Amino acid sequence: MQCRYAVTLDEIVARAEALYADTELRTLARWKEGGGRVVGVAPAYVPSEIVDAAGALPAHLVGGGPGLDVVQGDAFFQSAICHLPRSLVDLGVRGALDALDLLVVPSTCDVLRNLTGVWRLLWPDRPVFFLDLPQRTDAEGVAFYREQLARLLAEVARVTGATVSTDDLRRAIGVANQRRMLLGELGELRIAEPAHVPASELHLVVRAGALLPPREHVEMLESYLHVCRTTPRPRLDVARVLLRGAFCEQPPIGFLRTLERAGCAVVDDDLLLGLRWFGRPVDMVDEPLDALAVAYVCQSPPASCRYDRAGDRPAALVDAARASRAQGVLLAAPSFCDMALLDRPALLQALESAGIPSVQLQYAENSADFGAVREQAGTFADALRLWQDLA
Amino acid sequence: MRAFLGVDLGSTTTKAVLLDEKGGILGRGLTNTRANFETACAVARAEALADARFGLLAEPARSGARRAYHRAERGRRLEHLRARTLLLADDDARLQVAASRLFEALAKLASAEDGAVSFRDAVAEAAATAAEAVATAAGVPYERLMSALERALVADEADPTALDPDAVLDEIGVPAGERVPVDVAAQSGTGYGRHRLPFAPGEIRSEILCHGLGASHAFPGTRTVLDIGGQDTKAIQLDERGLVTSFQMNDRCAAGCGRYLGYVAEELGVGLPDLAPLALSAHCPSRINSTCTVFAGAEIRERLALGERREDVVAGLHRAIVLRALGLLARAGGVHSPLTFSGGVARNEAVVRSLRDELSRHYRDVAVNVSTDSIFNGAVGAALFALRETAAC
Amino acid sequence: MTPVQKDEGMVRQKAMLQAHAERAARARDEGRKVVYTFVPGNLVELLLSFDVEPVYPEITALQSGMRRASDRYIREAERAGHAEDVCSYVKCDVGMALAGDVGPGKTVPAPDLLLLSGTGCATFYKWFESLAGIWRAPVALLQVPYQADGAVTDEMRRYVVAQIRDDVIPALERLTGRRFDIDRLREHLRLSARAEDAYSAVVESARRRPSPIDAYFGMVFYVGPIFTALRGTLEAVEYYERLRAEVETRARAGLGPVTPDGPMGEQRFRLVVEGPPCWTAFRDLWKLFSDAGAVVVASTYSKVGGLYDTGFRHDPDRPLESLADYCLGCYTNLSLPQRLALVERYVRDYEADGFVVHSVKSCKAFGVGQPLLLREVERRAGVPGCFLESDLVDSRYFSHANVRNRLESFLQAIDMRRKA
Amino acid sequence: MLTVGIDVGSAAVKVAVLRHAVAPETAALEVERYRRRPAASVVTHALDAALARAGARTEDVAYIATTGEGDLAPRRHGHFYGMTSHARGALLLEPRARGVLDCGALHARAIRIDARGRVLGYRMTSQCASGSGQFVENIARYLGVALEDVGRLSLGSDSAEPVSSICAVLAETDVINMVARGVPAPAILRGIHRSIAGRLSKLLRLAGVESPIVVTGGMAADEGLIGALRDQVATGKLGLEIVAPERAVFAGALGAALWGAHRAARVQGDSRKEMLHVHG
Ligand SMILES: Nc1ncnc2c1ncn2[C@@H]1O[C@H](COP(=O)(O)OP(=O)(O)O)[C@@H](O)[C@H]1O
Ligand SMILES: Nc1ncnc2c1ncn2[C@@H]1O[C@H](COP(=O)(O)OP(=O)(O)O)[C@@H](O)[C@H]1O
Ligand code: SF4
Ligand code: SF4
Ligand code: SF4
Repeated sequence: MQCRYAVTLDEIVARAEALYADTELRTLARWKEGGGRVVGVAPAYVPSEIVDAAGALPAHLVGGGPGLDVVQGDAFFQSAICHLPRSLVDLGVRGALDALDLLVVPSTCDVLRNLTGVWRLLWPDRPVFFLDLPQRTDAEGVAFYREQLARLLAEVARVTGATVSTDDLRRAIGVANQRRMLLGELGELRIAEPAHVPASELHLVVRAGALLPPREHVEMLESYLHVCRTTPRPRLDVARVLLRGAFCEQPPIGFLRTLERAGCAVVDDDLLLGLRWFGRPVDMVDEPLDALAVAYVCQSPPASCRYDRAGDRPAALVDAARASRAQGVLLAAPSFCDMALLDRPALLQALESAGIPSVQLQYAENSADFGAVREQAGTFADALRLWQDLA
Repeated sequence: MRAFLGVDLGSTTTKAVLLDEKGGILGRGLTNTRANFETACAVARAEALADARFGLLAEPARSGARRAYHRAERGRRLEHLRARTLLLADDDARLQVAASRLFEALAKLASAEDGAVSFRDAVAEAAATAAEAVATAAGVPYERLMSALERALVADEADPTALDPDAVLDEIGVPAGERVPVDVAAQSGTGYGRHRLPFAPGEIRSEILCHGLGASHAFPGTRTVLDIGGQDTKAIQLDERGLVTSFQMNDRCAAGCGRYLGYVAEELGVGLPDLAPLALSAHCPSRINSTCTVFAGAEIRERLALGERREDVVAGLHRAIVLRALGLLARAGGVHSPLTFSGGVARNEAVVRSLRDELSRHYRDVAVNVSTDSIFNGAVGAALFALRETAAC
Repeated sequence: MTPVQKDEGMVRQKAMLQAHAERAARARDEGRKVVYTFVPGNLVELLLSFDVEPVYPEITALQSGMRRASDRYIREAERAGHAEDVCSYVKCDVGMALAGDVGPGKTVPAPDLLLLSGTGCATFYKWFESLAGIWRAPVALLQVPYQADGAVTDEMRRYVVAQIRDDVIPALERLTGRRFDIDRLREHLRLSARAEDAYSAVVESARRRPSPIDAYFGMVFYVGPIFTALRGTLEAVEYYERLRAEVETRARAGLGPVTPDGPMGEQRFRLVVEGPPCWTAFRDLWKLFSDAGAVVVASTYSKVGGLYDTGFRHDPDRPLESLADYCLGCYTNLSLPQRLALVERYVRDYEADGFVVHSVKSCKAFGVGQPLLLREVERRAGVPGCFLESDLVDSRYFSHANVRNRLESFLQAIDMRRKA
Repeated sequence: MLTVGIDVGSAAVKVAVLRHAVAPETAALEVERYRRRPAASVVTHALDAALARAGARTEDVAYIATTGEGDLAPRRHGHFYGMTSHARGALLLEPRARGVLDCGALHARAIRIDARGRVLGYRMTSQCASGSGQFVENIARYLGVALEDVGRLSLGSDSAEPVSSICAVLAETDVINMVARGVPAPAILRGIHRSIAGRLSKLLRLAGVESPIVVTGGMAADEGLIGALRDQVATGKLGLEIVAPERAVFAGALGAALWGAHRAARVQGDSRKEMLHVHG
């Protein structure tokens, strides 16, 4: 497979780190100056294929990261909530989001729901679309969501001035499926050989997709997969862990590097879940919006921001841990994130009865002091590795 | 001369101010609130009265009297402190030797002109450098000498006796005819401990209003007030008439307030006023965002151990204080020019500089007003209330 | 602490809710079913038509708060793995179940059905996931779409009506073994409308000077029946019609509300309040307001269970549609611009001197964006604002000195503006 | 075989030298507070002093293990994390231990362990300093009481002055006002111990720690705190047994030395790993 894109590992990682460091989102301004259209997408899941089909750049707003000194953003929110809305509004106040022709906010939680109101009060002239994702898993849920996808498509067409055909939608779904397939393969390689796909490096390359056109990100992932398969890396004496709870506000890269330095190799995670969301490709045969609607209602992962009527989210976590041969589970969630944190008792109970050790961490996207994380992750890795010898 | 008294009983320091009928400051008094509230109020009030009496004299008597009063007061308190420390150390001869040698080193304090820092902080700072050597020379554990001094300081702070200004004026020979009596026509109290002041309920005013009034008096046209005190921070918005429209307070967690700077100074073994020059000499401040006051010492030790330069760490700590204050200002509705920066921490030049830098980055051209009387801002506001009340009725 | 003083309306309301609670506790022994549901999106008329006993986990949690039992239950939930940062209502309710204080022989019965009406709060879904895990009871799901664009569309109403018809009603039929009787539902809706008329008159009485009621602390007692299990009953109609008369006589006599510490004196400040109260320090908080002569003339929390003062009434001629409109119209389901317009109207219509946001740490549904709401009201309605912070039922986050300090400064600032 | 454990704390460094014959016995224990000197030099000084007291040279030591801020040690073979070391050290000091309460200068950690010292679960204080040793140190210094006397004075007091605020700094202001009101120092200390013990017992319950519980870290030497903790958890249905062993402050260093021995024994087979010189 000939890679047309940057071939060496260092070039890929350097490109990804440059995009990670672009806290003021200059990439979006440059894309706009080049005549392109931009639609901002808030976490966790939005069918960004619709934006890609209209030829616009789906910019995944995953928050400010450690480089952003948020001051104005704190003015609109009380202190006891996660950091993501503060950095998004701070970016807005600084003009870093002027490039957006539209902002799409999914019904992930009450914080993002109210963010649409804050956005409207601060910037009445900038369109924002609230996507009320269905909590039902039946025909009525599909129908309600299908009507919203049609309205979203119309709104995206309006702000971009593009006419979107069924073929455009299918092509976009095809590219998204490719990305899902590549991320799946990288996931399997990491399970087989954790040293070949370090989680912090993989996170950087996946996060680059937040600001890249999907096609370009797919090429980057192809090259990265190829390089990971062919670059020998020393095997480390590490504990294999599964990370769960970081589907929305992302931990800073320093958090993930601290886990690795403390001896934890992350073999499976839900970081940037929204960029892939479905485990299997979205159907390409029937009408695209129908396909997206059915896929969401029937194939969505057991994420914390979706109502789990059947109550099988805990069992799914145990299965995922076993499938990735993880020795332990790291429940890491943003501080004050009701969605992720309220699942903890049920998840802990399931892990305990399955005999899988677990540890609970909290983070904020701008935290820079990882002393406590190092101690907890280090003790967890010690507990797994030292007792491996004695078992 | 009719004067109006304002007392701001802060959590860290108690400030007293006497204003004349036109609102000009006649006299100032500053002491640590560590003494109990009634004593703190009495000592600050006495100091302000003496300062006002001397202020009304013509030069050279005015500065001569102030210097003499200050030296006499310091000498008196040092002597009492020395006696108390020796009394507390009477069970151990070597500790007695160490204590008396320590007070020889502290003697220079009597003539020092550091009016900005209270007596307790001046003694603590001088002892921090001298005590180690004196203790080891006398073969006594450093901690035991310091604890004897601390216990003596606690007793000293509870002693309300103040020097009689007339005794000082007699001593430097100012004829009775030239002395102008000062009588307090009305008084008003505010601050953290205002409900425990020996004042009538009608004479008690909220901190927010006093700081608002004091700021717009010192700098007419002030629209935003930032007050960083010993353990709380206030952000106040004023309208064009100087009336309070909204405010935000951060009084649940003392992180990033004056006491934090106190811990930093203690950890580095320097005095509070020395922090600013150290921070200003840095060229790349470290990135610090946990400003828990109690952890300040540990944070510094960790950063220094990692090889960061002292001035960069201290500069980083100052910037962390400003970022925390900016967050509060943003929650209070942002910053509207001109901003008046008040409270004890406003005396720290490095915090003022860092505040100006950060404001220019986040808000366009904001004028920042800081006065040497910034720590008295609350007390001035309270005195203005007393002045307006008497003028009104 | 002197014994709590109450006016007649509060005393009668307590007796009504007490009787209902006892009936619910006896339900299992008497062969009746218990259904858990939420105050926002409360389909009580439908439940009455099936003769089931509604129980509200939010009410259970706030009552534990007022009885100072919530801290123990919260620690019990935290022992099971709940984080300190999450909503204290959920921890209090779940903790109570874990502590074994819910179910047979206890004052709060276990549920036979969980009617999850997801109205205006995503945490509700998490709450019911926990309860489903504890009780293994069947769930009826009603997802109420959010009025992000500030309006109810046909698409939204159709979705809610379809779920009532195809999920909630069949679940109630399976639960009770009875057929859905639309005429009984219409009868209850008719009674609801009458109670809502009388209730709205009581709400409007706060326009008077002095206000005969406190629209926040006092209103918490008056909304008991209409927010919970009694709306749609004749008992509720009689309650509110008598309450209207009592309030009318008090207004004519120029009397203010009765606070736990006695009738209120001079009303020096008329305030509008946004946000839920702090239940663990409810009496202290009210005393801080009333001692300073501050009466609340309008509040948004008293609209959580339904917005009647904008003219909405349950309509027997459009049973399912009007139930859907009721859910879609609850306060926390409104967009922030709608909430701002409502508060602005309250400040104007009730001639308020100031606006207080009581921001509770737990609640993201209310809380996110409140500081912006405060400043917009200050700017548009031209009254000073005050931002108080505490929590619903976790007493660790209520600091009396802190709240008093801020409230005192705020009220003195209003005084200063009046004199200028 | 000789192994060394270096516990680089935030207030003091603790060093333990163990001689492993039939059972591990302690050859030397050294503790030194930094008190404003650069930590790295104090660590080196303490290590040399411990080796001298054990009559050994660096080359004789099979494994030097660090814990805490291990990077500051001049040389080491490996590192073990805080809770792993304190758990193993606690088991050495009290073989029946099922729980460990590590109370250091800046943190408090309630750790659940199994019979062999494996960490099963834990709960830590958040970054807030209100229950830490540093807090007690500040209060003691302000009251003019030496740290060693804090425990005795507190136990001796028949009354305890309640401390209201959660924040350590605001609590200090409370203490200042107590002194101003003439409340005796022992009553203040007992009040502080009671408030810290309250927080520690909540931590123990949250972590589901079982009895007996070994208190490790410097605070174990504070019999006032231990007394207050026993009042809270030893009585009633909870009935947890609190053990405060003599050498509790060395638990981290002892644990690291023991784990060092375990690693050294495992490494004995292949060639000995060369000494990791941490820094210059
Ligand atoms: N000369 C100085 N340089 C730097 N900081 C100072 C100076 N003087 C006082 N401070 C700081 O000001 C704080 C006290 O300010 P103040 O406004 O009196 O507090 P409060 O009003 O809460 O008592 C002290 O904690 C100290 O850190
Ligand atoms: N004799 C003592 N009495 C009371 N407290 C003590 C005593 N010795 C040490 N401490 C407390 O123990 C703390 C230091 O414990 P340590 O385990 O060394 O912490 P770390 O490992 O984090 O440096 C100090 O903050 C002090 O409060
Ligand atoms: S991090 Fe959690 S609370 Fe914050 S926006 Fe995302 S889902 Fe909502
Ligand atoms: S977040 Fe607010 S509305 Fe939702 S359950 Fe908690 S208190 Fe109730
Ligand atoms: S973080 Fe530090 S300053 Fe803030 S409340 Fe806690 S102890 Fe106090």
